[in-house]
Amino acid sequence: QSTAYPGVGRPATLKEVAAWDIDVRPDFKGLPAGSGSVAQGQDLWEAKCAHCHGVFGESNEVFSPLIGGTTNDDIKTGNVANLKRADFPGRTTIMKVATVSTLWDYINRAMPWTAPKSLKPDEVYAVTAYLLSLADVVPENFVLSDKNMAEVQKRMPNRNGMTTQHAMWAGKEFNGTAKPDTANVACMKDCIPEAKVASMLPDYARNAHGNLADQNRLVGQQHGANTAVPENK
Amino acid sequence: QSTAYPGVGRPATLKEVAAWDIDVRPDFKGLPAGSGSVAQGQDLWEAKCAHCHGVFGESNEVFSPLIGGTTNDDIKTGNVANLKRADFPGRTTIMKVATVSTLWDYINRAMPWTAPKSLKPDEVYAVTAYLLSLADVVPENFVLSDKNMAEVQKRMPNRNGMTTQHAMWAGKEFNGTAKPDTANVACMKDCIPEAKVASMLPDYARNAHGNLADQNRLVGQQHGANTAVPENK
Amino acid sequence: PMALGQGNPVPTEGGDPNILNLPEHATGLGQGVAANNGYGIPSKFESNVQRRQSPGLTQTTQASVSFAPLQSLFGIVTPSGLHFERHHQGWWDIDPSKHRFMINGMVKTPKVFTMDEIMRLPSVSRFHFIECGANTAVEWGNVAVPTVQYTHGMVSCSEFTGVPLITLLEIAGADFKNAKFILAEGGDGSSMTRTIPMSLILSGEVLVAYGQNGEMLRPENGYPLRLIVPGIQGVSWVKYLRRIEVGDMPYAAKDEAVHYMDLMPDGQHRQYTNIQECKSVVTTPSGGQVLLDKGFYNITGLAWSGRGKVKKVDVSVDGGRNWRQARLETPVLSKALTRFNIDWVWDGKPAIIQSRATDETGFVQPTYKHLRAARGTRSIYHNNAIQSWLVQENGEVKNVQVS
Amino acid sequence: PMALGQGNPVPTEGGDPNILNLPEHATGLGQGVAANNGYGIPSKFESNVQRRQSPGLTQTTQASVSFAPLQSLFGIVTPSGLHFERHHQGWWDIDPSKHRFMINGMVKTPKVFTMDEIMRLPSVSRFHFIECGANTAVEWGNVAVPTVQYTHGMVSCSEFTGVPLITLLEIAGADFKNAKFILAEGGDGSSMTRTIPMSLILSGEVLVAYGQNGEMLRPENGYPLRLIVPGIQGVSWVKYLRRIEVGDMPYAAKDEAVHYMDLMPDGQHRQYTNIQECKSVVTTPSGGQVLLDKGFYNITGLAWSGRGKVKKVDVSVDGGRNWRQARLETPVLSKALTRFNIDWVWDGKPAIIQSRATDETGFVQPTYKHLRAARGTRSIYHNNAIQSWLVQENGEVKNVQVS
Ligand code: HEC
Ligand code: HEC
Ligand SMILES: [Ca+2]
Ligand SMILES: [Ca+2]
Ligand SMILES: [Ca+2]
Ligand SMILES: [Ca+2]
Ligand SMILES: [Ca+2]
Ligand SMILES: [Ca+2]
Ligand SMILES: [Co+2]
Ligand SMILES: [Co+2]
Repeated sequence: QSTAYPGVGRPATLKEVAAWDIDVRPDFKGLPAGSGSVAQGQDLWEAKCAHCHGVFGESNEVFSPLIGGTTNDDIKTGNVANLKRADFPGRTTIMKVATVSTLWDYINRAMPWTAPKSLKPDEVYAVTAYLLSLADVVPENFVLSDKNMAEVQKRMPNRNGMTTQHAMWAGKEFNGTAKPDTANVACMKDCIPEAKVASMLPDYARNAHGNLADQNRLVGQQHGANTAVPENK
Repeated sequence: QSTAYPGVGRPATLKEVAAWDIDVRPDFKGLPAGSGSVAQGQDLWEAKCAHCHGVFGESNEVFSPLIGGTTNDDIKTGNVANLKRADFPGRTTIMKVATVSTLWDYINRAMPWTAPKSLKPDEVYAVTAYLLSLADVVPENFVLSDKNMAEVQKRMPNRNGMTTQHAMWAGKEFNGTAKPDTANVACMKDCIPEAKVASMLPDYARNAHGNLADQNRLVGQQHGANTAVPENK
Repeated sequence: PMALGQGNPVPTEGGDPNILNLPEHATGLGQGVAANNGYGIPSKFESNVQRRQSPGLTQTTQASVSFAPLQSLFGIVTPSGLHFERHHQGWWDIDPSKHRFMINGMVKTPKVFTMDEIMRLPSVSRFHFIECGANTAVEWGNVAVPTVQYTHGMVSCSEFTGVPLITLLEIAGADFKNAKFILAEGGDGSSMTRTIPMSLILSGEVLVAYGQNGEMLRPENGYPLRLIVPGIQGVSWVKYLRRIEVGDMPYAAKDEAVHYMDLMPDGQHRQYTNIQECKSVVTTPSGGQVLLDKGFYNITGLAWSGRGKVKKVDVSVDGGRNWRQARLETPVLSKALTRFNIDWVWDGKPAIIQSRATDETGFVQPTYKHLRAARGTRSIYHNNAIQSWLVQENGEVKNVQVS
Repeated sequence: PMALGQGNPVPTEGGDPNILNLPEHATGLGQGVAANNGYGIPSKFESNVQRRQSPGLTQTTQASVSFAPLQSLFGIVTPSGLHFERHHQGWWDIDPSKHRFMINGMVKTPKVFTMDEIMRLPSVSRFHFIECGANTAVEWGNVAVPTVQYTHGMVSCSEFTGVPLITLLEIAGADFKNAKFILAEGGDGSSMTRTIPMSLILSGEVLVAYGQNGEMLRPENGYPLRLIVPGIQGVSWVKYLRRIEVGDMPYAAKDEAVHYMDLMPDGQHRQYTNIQECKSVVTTPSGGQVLLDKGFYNITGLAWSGRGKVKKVDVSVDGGRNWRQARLETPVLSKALTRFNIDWVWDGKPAIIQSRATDETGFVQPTYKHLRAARGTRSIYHNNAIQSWLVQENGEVKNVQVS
């Protein structure tokens, strides 16, 4: 413990740490005692959450859907099958999240969006239980608590869906690989045959981002294209 | 002439160069033909200049005085004697300027302050003549013109007052010296006897620059001193 | 039609009226010093240079993004007023005299600091880029947006001033032997949390910063305190930083267990992907601009790498067939934007402009082909592919992808 | 009385209310992106950080100065809104599409350029300081002002982007053999003119710039075009640049033949003094501040040299008797500000803080004794003496000069 900086900082009190140390880890360190039922959760959800997320967590009006896209088979395998399908439209929260602690922690710290940190622990258990029940992770008569979170974790649909075997973590903590997964070379001459345009915006989208003439400086080596009028080809 | 940048820039026309190339050098290159008398200058001065600079160029209400502090002896020697006196209060324009072209050029490009470039060449000759007459550089019946500027230059009170023998010009054009005129050394230990405070602001000036508490950020390793109240010593 | 001719021809009266007729500003008295309460603002003629939302991208403005106008920026410093924004629960202007910073977890003594106290500690000032992990996300599959503001505008670069986090951890007596991760937590509604590897902190690079481009952080960027994690995606640069917890396992916070993970074709997500790999983009000419004329142009752009310094940038004007090495502006700094420039004489024919950066580890920025071969098209994050701009015969520049 | 004790003691309720009672920003929804027309501004809590006039220094606001608040700045970049100002006939916001730039004099073909055209040329981006030749002028004889804002606030540092002037002179076919000087001329009312040595231009360092800190120059700093003359006093950095004339003798313009000359004790003026010699100043702690407590402090400040890079900065806390070498923040760039930091534990006794910079030519910043011995006390310009700040027992810091 460094004493090189006299006069700077003071010990935090227990009360202070308790007020701010709210995180819950995947091993449930930090999870407060408490419980809440699916039914209680449904009431809370309808009062405090549904107008943004939809009654079944299906709405994408203010954010992407929370629930949908998982099956009972996923709950068995721990891998959400739809994540393999390139044609599956959208990815819900429950399709992606591997750790139930994440849901609890996040709802506890950040939801409802306009009144974060207003829920009591029992209420967080309850809405979490309700959300999980919508995805059939827990039955409709379930009471979620600190005691059974570890059991619920074992039913998370995408619990086996994560890998840390990649080169994109700046440290060795996960024993990932060090070698990047792309390996372009800095070729300088005749590197490819003629380049062909494979994708560009259709004409009808010309003005979809507003008039680009107004999104460029008045002077410069190039000016902005006037996209309010059709292109002069 | 570089042709490496096709499409960039075009030749300036004679008219364009004439419109902007207004500078007058110490060798009078750039000086347009024309003339103006001290009397004409006095009228112009009183109409367009005096309310800022004073009737005799003596005012320091909007700027430092233009005229004053030179003698007939200075006109002979070309060195303004008062510049040697540490106790002489203030330095006027005429005490400092060595080159009459400077006055003509500057009045022509920048005065009157609120309507720069509004004077015709003859008018610039006239007010310059008037200013010079105030300092007895020219007599009161003088008519200044492009023909006699070189003669007037020979009477400028501080015409010999300049030196380029220093190390503070970033080039060799003036054959100045390369060696700086101060030569501190980076001594690290016991460099001087005890340091004594030789100058500091008097207590009555404490709040002369406004309350310094309001001139520092609200947080920081130091805050601003509340100079609205006397110091708590 | 073809691009225009001489941009500034001589009018028939024998001269440009902008030269022959002296303007008001050459013949009048201007404004005084310290206008606008002593804090200057840009010219009124610069009002097109704004950070902007991408229409239709998000459903709210508080869980949203604004993109920096890269097409109009110079050098490597991003003006703080144009720095890209990414908020999850809106931004706040927090009273710094009431802001506190806490360290807890695997430390001898949990500690509390005021801003006054943090600003007393040994500070460092360093230039670093910050890039959102989702920058260029919409282009994984196809061209989706018209300009570099929308394709690449979630990157910015500032000079940050603050205290190395390691200094603060030392004061608290962190258990450097057993601790492997820290959790960084924000003080706003979202209380953003992110896991940071202890190895990065030990390098001294991670800062608890209050300064940005010479002044305090802007409210939108985390005033009064923000974690600076050079090379790492922006979501880890926790704003309104209120707490650091020292721990021994990752935290699986919402924005590392639901978002900011990269979906692979096999349905697995790469989790804890935090590095921003080497990337570059030409900013002018770029999509949505019009070249007014044939002739000489200065192709310019930005390059960066989360693994260190940019070593070189090559530019192609034929869609990647042939390349020339661009000039890098100095200073070239580690984990900072690097500005490149290269000459180009446009002959009026269609051209496809690309840039390709190589960093000091030897990593070469991938093509879309490389990237999709490794990761498919659905991973959302970390799209660092080579960008292509098509200069058409009519002078208009289009965002394209090439095969 | 003595300085205060612990800045943040534990209240009797067992915790800081700023921690125990969650603030509005932790429990509500904040503001959306791209507020304020897409151009962000500083926190409302930063309103004390302003550029300011020095009371009584000038008689008008348009022929005047505003000083940068160095006491509140970090790093080396000066926020453009706080950049010092020096105007002679007020500032203007000029329509860039109507601005023209002309080259004439000893050239094959006089030329006219639009802004569009200048921005097509090969550009460079570089960090440089700009210092008014009259910075610290009022302190030549005695202490005259209380804070570093007023003593040293006529220096700022930005990343400038523009075209090397030599490129433009080449386009016009300048007679590099016989030309020795150029005249730079502004387009505003004062049409500021200054003589610049051709040797500097040949070095490639002199720029015709439009960019400053990533965006266009601010109107107060010469929008849309300004001459950048690294190492040379600010008055040569002609704003609203409209014309360059190539010539073979100096022009004795008003601001080099009446002002910006250095009066020596013998009554002679040193004319054409343009270099800003090596200089430094501690910015915190500095005059007008109050140390709240004994204990650890980070002494920080700025150093610069018109002759190149800063090599080292030493700091004394005993008025120049003993010195310790400070840490220089990277990058250390030629003719740019360099930020230095050094640890200090204040024991509560009076202390006199000084900094002393040495540049790469080996030049050591002079004391007032050195400087006055060489130039007396009346030369107004180029005061680069070592600055002293007295930290009193009561924590207040005063501007002092020592013997
Ligand atoms: C006023 C609108 C609103 C209300 C009410 C609201 N939410 Fe949200 N919720 C959001 C938004 C917007 C987000 C995305 C925030 C972000 O971008 O990080 C979100 C995110 C979430 C997420 C994370 C989803 C993901 O994939 O990142 C969960 C879980 C959640 N909300 C649950 C709840 C619960 C439980 C409640 C009620 C107790 C609630 N929300 C009330 C708007 C709302
Ligand atoms: C509205 C006020 C005003 C008027 C009218 C005015 N001046 Fe000035 N003059 C100034 C100011 C202010 C300055 C200093 C400008 C600067 O800081 O560069 C100045 C500077 C000068 C200088 C240079 C002095 C020096 O030492 O730098 C001369 C010469 C001068 N004026 C002459 C004239 C003449 C001749 C006229 C009339 C044709 C005139 N002035 C009208 C305000 C005025
Ligand atoms: Ca915890
Ligand atoms: Ca159900
Ligand atoms: Ca042209
Ligand atoms: Ca001329
Ligand atoms: Ca007389
Ligand atoms: Ca203390
Ligand atoms: Co134009
Ligand atoms: Co305070």
